[in-house]
Amino acid sequence: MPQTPNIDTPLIAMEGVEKWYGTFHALKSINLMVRKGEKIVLCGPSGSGKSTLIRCINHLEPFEEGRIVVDGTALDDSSRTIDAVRREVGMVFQSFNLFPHMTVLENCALAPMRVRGTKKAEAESIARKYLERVRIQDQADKYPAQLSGGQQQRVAIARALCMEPKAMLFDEPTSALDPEMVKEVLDTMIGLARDGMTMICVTHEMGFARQVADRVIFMASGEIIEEGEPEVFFRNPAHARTRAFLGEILAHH
Amino acid sequence: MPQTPNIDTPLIAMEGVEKWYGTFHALKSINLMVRKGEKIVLCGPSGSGKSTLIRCINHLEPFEEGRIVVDGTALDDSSRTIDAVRREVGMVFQSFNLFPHMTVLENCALAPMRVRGTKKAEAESIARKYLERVRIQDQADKYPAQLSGGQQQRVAIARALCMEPKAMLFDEPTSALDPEMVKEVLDTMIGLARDGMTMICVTHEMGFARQVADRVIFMASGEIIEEGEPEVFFRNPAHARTRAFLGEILAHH
Amino acid sequence: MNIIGPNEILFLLQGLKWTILLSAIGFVGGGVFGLLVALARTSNWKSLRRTTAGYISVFQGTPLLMQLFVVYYGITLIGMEVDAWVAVTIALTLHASAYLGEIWRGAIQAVPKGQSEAANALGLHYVSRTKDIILPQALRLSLPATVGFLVQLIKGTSLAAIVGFIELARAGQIVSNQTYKPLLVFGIVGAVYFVICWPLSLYGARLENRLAAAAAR
Amino acid sequence: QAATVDEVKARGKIVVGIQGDNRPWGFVNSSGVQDGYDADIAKLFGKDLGVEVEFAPLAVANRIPALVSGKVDILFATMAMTEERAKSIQYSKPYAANTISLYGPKEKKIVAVADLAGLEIGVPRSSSQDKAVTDAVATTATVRRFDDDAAAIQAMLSGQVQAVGGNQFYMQRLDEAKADTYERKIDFLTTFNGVGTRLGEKDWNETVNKFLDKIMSDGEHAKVYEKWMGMKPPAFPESIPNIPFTVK
Amino acid sequence: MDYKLDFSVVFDEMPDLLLGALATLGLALAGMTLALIIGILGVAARKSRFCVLRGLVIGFVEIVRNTPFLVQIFFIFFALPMLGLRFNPTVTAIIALAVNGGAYAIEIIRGGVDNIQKGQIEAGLALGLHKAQVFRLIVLKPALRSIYPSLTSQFIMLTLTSSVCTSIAAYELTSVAQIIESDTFRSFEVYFTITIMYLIISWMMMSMFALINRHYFSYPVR
Ligand SMILES: Nc1ncnc2c1ncn2[C@@H]1O[C@H](COP(=O)(O)OP(=O)(O)OP(=O)(O)O)[C@@H](O)[C@H]1O
Ligand SMILES: Nc1ncnc2c1ncn2[C@@H]1O[C@H](COP(=O)(O)OP(=O)(O)OP(=O)(O)O)[C@@H](O)[C@H]1O
Ligand SMILES: [Mg+2]
Ligand SMILES: [Mg+2]
Repeated sequence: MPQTPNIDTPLIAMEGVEKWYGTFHALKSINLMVRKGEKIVLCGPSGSGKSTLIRCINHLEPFEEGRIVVDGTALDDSSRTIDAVRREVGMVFQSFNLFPHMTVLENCALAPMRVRGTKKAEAESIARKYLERVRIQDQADKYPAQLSGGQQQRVAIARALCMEPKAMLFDEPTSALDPEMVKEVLDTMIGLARDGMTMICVTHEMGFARQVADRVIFMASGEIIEEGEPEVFFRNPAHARTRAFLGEILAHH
Repeated sequence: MPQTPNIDTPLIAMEGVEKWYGTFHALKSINLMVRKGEKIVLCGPSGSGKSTLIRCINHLEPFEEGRIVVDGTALDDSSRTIDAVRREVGMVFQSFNLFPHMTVLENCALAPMRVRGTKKAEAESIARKYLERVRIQDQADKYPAQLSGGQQQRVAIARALCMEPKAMLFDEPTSALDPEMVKEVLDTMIGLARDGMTMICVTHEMGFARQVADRVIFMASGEIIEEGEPEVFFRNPAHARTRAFLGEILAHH
Repeated sequence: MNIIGPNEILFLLQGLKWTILLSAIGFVGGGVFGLLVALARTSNWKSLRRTTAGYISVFQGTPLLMQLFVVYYGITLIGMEVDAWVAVTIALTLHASAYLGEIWRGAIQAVPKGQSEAANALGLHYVSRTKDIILPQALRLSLPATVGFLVQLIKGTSLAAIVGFIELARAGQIVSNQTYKPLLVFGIVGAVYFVICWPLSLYGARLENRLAAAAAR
Repeated sequence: QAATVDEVKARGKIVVGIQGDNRPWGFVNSSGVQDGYDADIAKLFGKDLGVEVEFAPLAVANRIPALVSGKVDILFATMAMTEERAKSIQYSKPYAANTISLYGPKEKKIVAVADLAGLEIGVPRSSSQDKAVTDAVATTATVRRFDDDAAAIQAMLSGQVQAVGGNQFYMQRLDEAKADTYERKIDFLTTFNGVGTRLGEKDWNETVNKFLDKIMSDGEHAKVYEKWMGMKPPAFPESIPNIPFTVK
Repeated sequence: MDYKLDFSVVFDEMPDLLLGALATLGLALAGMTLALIIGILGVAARKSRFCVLRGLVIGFVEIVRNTPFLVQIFFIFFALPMLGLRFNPTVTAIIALAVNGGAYAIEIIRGGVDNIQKGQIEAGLALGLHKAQVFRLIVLKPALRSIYPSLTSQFIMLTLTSSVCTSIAAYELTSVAQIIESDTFRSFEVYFTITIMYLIISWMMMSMFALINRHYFSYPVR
């Protein structure tokens, strides 16, 4: 049941965000509004600050200046706002980060039980629902080490979905995968996008960007250099740096 | 001063060699004669037994059946024959295996001193000679960790040469190297070949094979499937497996 | 004599002398035999490996206190004239050689297999292979654990009191009993041990960090 | 190996087993030198034999094993003479007396063994007072056995035990530690100390007895006794049942 | 030398020795359990954001690891009463073992915790778990698994160290043995026998640890 993006409410708003690592200026006055249901692809050269940007949104990294508001909650350094935001935002990492000592089902049921206080039986039925959603329900009782990379990443997606987040952040979800497995994960993400999930996705999979992104954002040296609808962005990049970057990326595909 | 291969004397002879790892049959009735001065390239898919074959020649792996005779000495399990063979056969590994706690010079001078009882001063002058031979004399006092991969592999070659062996075994000497460094090592090996060294070389560098090999030998599943002069071998492989393998190898180059 | 004066301090320092001497004996004896144990434990000879595995498991599986007792009383039974020195030397050597042997075995096995293969391919014999190639690398790898064990050994010598040595801990007990100031005396004794052991511990930790950093490269 | 008197004379050195931490009997003083009553008597013995004396300080429980195994030639080690021990070693004539008593805090009412019920009593392991206290209280009280006098006394000072079994010197040491706090409660027995030699070795036993006779008659013994015990030597018994003073 | 080995006197006392061995086992198990708890709590404190707490833990670990157990147990038994803290010998022994083992456990477990990939912690935080929950639910088990061999061999050493508790008259195998020795003068026989008994105890411990490992840490890793 695809939804149309809600144009009015920004679900995630970043305003003038500045972030330093010591003396290194990692994010420079970032402004970004993400509407409910919108899908954003973030790209840019290595070290440009893409990971840092999305990690600020759920406060895995603190930031020094500016405002980040998620679903009406303005992030300050208090654990109350951090908790509130993390409950609403799911995240999927490049290296999956499944918990090796828990089965797939336990990985998925953990957060609902411990964060929302859901009963075990209910948490497990939620977990099964989302495992089915990423078409991996038959692996529920295996341990992460027994799965392929693509399967592990789909479990990581299901695990984040179990918290029924309002938005999902993806940090290069396919770049640690063998080529054969990239497609299965991208398909899962495309399905999610179709269902109307708000998504910010760091990726260099330009096919994926073309297919699902509402906007592509290009970063370099901690700044947002350019953004636009994918077709415009790819056909007609405004900046020289974007052109150079796209030239490199597309040459390899 | 190139020499022509001596047609009569087999320097290395393998007759009906069989080798098992537990229940796994790794070498199946291997017959191989290598004349003095001959250069052999060994190729074949991963796991086909190439390393095992050359490691049997200097008894890094024991074998169960058959005979291996090196320069008139038949290998049995006695340390006398093993020592004799190892003195005459140098070996270069994929991962260099330089001794990290010794300088380049010490790496090279060690075996002459400990095995042949050469005096230190003389051993070092031998070492310098061969370090010059591989054009790395100016690195003599560095430690292996301070050298690039290509330099390390050339030191490994010099180290083996210091024992003034009658034959050299190479096990994928360039496959752990960054592309820029492959050439310097191959050039060193080509030089060695020109000087008349007997060589058995496991490698997938087909350019090298074309340039120096007297014979190319193709192995699969522990057997020698096919052998021939490089031009014939590459142009007209007799077996389907060889064709398939060459197709794959050459496609990548 | 209810005060802790220069005499008492001197007495404690004399105890310290024994502590250091006993540690040195244990470390040297244990080092020499431990090396043999480690080599036997990694030899190609299966029965030798088994035997030393048993040796290690026995000496790591029984208290040092008991080893001291058994050696002290046992040696005379086989008809040898010994004094406490010999007994303690033997016991500490046995004890330390088991632990050091095990530490060094691990280090020897941690040296990459390619190293001994390269040595073999060069025709190097067991002695040269071991002495020139394997041991220098293994000892470097094992240095943090070795230093850690030295600290254990220094502390372990406090048990030598039971066979008559008035080493630091025992001296402390005697002074405590003469002065009736146990809090102070055990504080001093503890501090003296700490002053010897702590720098070693720090050194071991630094070596470990350095090795870890080298491995991460 | 166990040496004979002649061998000891020939080698010019006698190894004497002694206590290293039992003031004033035998202890290592603050300068690290062996001192005490036993040490002085042993030195007289060495002078008598014309040999040098080497002291081997022994823990209480090690005394007999050290002698039997030949680690020491002779014991001047505060060895109370008991029937049980006389089966393992040969005693000389008694040369010192020792009264085993129970010591405890003044405010605690202890006049008879019955008052000890339920208490924890400290003793040095394997000592005469260990045996005396253990026999006396049987299972009515808990006997805590420490490594030595020092630890037992310390345990009472620390309040870990409510009484200790000790010899006549405990009082002085307790007073030194905490004046006017402790007192002697019950006397268990008086024991006599003998010089220990190996069973059946007549030469040692006769030599020692002759030496003791000599110093007791010429006043040397009384001098040493007064120096360390602060009292005149008592009368020693001519014999003790089941404990022979001489080798038969 | 007319000394004949005679183990019969020792075997006559076997029931007492077995009780002593049981006591040793009890002391060791109690000490280990507490040491494990101290270790885990200590690491949690070591990782906390209160620098005073971190400093206290570091100081505790360094002091305990660099002084002998004998001095530690004397201190607790003889000296602490002067400060009004008095424990009976058994309790003292357990405290001393727990303190000693705990200090080592803190160091060992910390090593395991440091080896946990940062991504694991971030994944937990991103799911909305609190820091304490992340430590307890996500970090702890893999950390313990990775250092399990060092931790268990430290605990075996702790078991053997319990023999030193005889010095404060605690009831355990060595003290039973010393009483028998003082009655029989069969020093070698007694100590030889209980050495064997200690060996059996440590082998039993090792099997127990292997069993725990199989049941608790048996999830597969790559
Ligand atoms: N913890 C840190 N401390 C210091 N500098 C950091 C830290 N994390 C990241 N940086 C620096 O910040 C910059 C941005 O890093 P970030 O990981 O956001 O880049 P990225 O765009 O995600 O790159 P990549 O494509 O390689 O993942 C880089 O230059 C990086 O070196
Ligand atoms: N030590 C060993 N124990 C058991 N099997 C082994 C051992 N060493 C090699 N093998 C097996 O023997 C076979 C041949 O191995 P070998 O290393 O000789 O192959 P190779 O042709 O050199 O392959 P590659 O190109 O991967 O180096 C492989 O299937 C390998 O798995
Ligand atoms: Mg990144
Ligand atoms: Mg190979």
